[in-house]
Amino acid sequence: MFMTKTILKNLLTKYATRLYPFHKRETFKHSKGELKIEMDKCILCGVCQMRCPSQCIKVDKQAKTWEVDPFACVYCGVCVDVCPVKCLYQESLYRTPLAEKDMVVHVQQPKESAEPAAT
Amino acid sequence: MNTFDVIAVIAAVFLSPLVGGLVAGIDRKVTARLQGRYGPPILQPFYDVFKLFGKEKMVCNYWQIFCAYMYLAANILTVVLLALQSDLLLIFFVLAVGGVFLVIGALAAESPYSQIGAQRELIQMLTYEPLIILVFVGIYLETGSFKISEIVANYHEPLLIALPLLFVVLGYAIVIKLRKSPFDISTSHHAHQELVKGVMTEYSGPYLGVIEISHWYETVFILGLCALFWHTNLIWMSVLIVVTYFGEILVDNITARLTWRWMLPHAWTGGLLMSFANYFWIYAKIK
Amino acid sequence: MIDSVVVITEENTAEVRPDEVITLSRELKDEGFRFVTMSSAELEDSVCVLYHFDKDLELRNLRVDVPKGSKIGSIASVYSCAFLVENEIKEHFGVEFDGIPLDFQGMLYSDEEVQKTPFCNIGLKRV
Amino acid sequence: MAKTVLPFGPQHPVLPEPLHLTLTIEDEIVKEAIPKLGYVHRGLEKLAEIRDHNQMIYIVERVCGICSCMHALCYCQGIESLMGLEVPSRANYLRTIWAEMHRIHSHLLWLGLFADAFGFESLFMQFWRIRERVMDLQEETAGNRVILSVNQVGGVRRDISAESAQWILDTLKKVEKETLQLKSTILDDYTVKLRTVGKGVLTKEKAYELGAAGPTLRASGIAQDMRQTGYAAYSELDFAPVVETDGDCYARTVVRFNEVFQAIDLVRQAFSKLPEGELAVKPKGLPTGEVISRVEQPRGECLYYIRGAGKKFLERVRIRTPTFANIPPLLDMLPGCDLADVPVLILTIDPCISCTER
Repeated sequence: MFMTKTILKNLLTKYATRLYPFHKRETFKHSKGELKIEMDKCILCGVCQMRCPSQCIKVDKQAKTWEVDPFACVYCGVCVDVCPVKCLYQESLYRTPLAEKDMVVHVQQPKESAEPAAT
Repeated sequence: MNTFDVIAVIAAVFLSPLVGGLVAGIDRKVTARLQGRYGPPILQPFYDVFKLFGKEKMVCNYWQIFCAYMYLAANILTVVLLALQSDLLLIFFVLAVGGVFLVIGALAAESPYSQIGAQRELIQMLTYEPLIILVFVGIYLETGSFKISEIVANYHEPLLIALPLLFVVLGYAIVIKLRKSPFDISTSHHAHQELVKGVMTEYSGPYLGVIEISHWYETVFILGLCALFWHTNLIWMSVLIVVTYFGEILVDNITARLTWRWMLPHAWTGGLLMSFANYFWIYAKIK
Repeated sequence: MIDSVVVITEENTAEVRPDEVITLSRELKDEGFRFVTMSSAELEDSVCVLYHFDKDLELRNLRVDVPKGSKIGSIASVYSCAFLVENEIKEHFGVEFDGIPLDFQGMLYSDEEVQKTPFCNIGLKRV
Repeated sequence: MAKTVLPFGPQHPVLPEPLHLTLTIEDEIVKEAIPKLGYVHRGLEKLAEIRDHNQMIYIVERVCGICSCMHALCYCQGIESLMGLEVPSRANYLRTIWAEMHRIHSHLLWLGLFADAFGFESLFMQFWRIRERVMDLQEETAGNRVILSVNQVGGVRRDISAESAQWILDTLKKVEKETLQLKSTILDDYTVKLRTVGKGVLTKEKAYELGAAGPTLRASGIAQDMRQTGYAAYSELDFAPVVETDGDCYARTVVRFNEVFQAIDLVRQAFSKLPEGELAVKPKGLPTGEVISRVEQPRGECLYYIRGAGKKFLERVRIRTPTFANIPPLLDMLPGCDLADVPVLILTIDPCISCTER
């Protein structure tokens, strides 16, 4: 009986749900979303790989690659916190769904030889 | 059989599933809006049934399928008889037969969910059928006939004015028949109860589609019964139907599910008291 | 001392022999203690089983060292709710409990094809 | 009707969690209920052998989706005590705030699921709609909606700014108002009361003896709440456990419903007393020794037994979640109840089977 007021109010006001793919909400500024890297800043130290609780990051010093398995990532953001050069960041958007699993591989371009001399 | 009857039969057979499906769609939409959701498209019940017909046929028992078709046939027949303005008692009999076939179909499968669902469905039938009979008797007492055609021809006042309490009793029976909360005991619309989907648990694919279409006929029949209470004016008839159905949806959304242990005594006492009060009023008026 | 973090010391934990557990837990129950749960850890050649009881938020423990693969009496006759955690320890560590009312035969969580007790590294075969 | 065996779960539409019960029923009255667990057993405790004690924080958070923050809090407390760390006061307050927000959303979730258990769909939607506001608060302040990952050994990882604090307080005011509007429906409605009053009665003695925890225990008249021990910042906040005496489903609903307001009040108090200062201290050394850490989760008392041997990897982490303690009382309540009440009774202990099995 007591619910009548609430549901009639619902009927007369706009629905609370969102028609998702057509209408997306704004994300929060501090949301922990997809993990990204600025590869040219990375020093390939491997701390992120060591600290990641789900072991989804692989850093290869020889091949100069930084690899993340986005499907294993749990969005905890520890790697972002511990990165000594702050090259990792999390976007506020979640990764979009995919039909197949894949790895995200970043290869570091060899630094220009002039750079060390300039700094 | 005259031309009018032929048209009525054709309309009853082919139009009522469309109307019933549409009502189901509107029901879902309105329910969604009452709950603050956007809700599915109005044509969603049709999409659902088309999809069901496209699915693999899973037969666990041939009795079950026979019963599904019999249930459909009985429901079509009730609507046809209503359209032909036939005898109320005959309609009631066919309605009961349809109900029994739904129960037998559920009992044919060995799953405990459908077995217990069938027993609960029997109890529900036991609850709403006396109520419907009481309503029909009231109509007879007021109009002097069980035949709809005679009632329409000889009685020129809305029945609602003479039988307001019996209309409430009918509303009670309809909640049980439509399996809406608080009486979604033997089966419920979204299978969110302890018996999963009760009597319908073991139906799947096209056969579930058949049951679903039977429900559409059932809805039309129920609305037809309501329409009988204001047969004099088409506009007021529609208003009555809309208000009644909205009332049912409202009740669906403001109550918790009750148990049959509560439903049986309460529906009977309430129904009997109101019916007899109404009978008494009819007699007082005649004298 | 009432604290939510309790470091296990001699004050709050009594070292007892396997055969004393039932009598001691009955004594605790008579004092009005409530059974919280049991914990266990693998040691060198035994499994340490800790019984936790509490009364008005104060924690009291019993520690029992059960040699690997051996039996211990179930306290389910004293605290009936202990059956669940005893089943768990039986499954994970291979400690046998005598007289659990509802014995899952080491299959509370896992299925029949699991042959080893997962937490006990000597890998006891299931009976 | 003769005896029927009804397999209830693990996949059943009214069950939010995969618990299996073999119910023997006669005339729709339950005669016997035998549980079977293990459908979501993940062996998270075993992971302590291959993940170091810092990584374990994020693993224990995933024991349960709904009380993740408290799991991490409980675990961190234990490790901090083994390492002898003093957590900064601000961190303690922030932990309390997040924990209480968790309690609000968990109880709102439960109230919704409970409404669904007795077939009150519109009420379910309404509670979940309110809950969404709290989820937003968590997403904005911690970054994730449920698994917050804010705790770390020695403190917290994120701060709540003054603006955010104001926004939280404003939103909680709305949550309070909207929840209060539903009070008459969940507590006074005739049909709801028919389904809850006098169902699944757990007497005071039974509840104590069977080791019930949390609201299930408090609804039976025992004022036991881990927050009384004053972990995190609770010792500095004004608080008394919510207790009911009837021990039936209705009493448990009342306890949880009132705890929503209690939690809102605690968040307010915590914000009004929130001190300035460091967020975390740097952990030194490695955990050595054995410790038992307990916190009050929405579902009740959660116990961690942590055993460290001065190595990076812990020797043993044992988690006893509140639902584990509440299963024996549930099994005690079930025999003799109506089949229609089975979902109501199962929901009434607020089951979290993935917690239970870890």
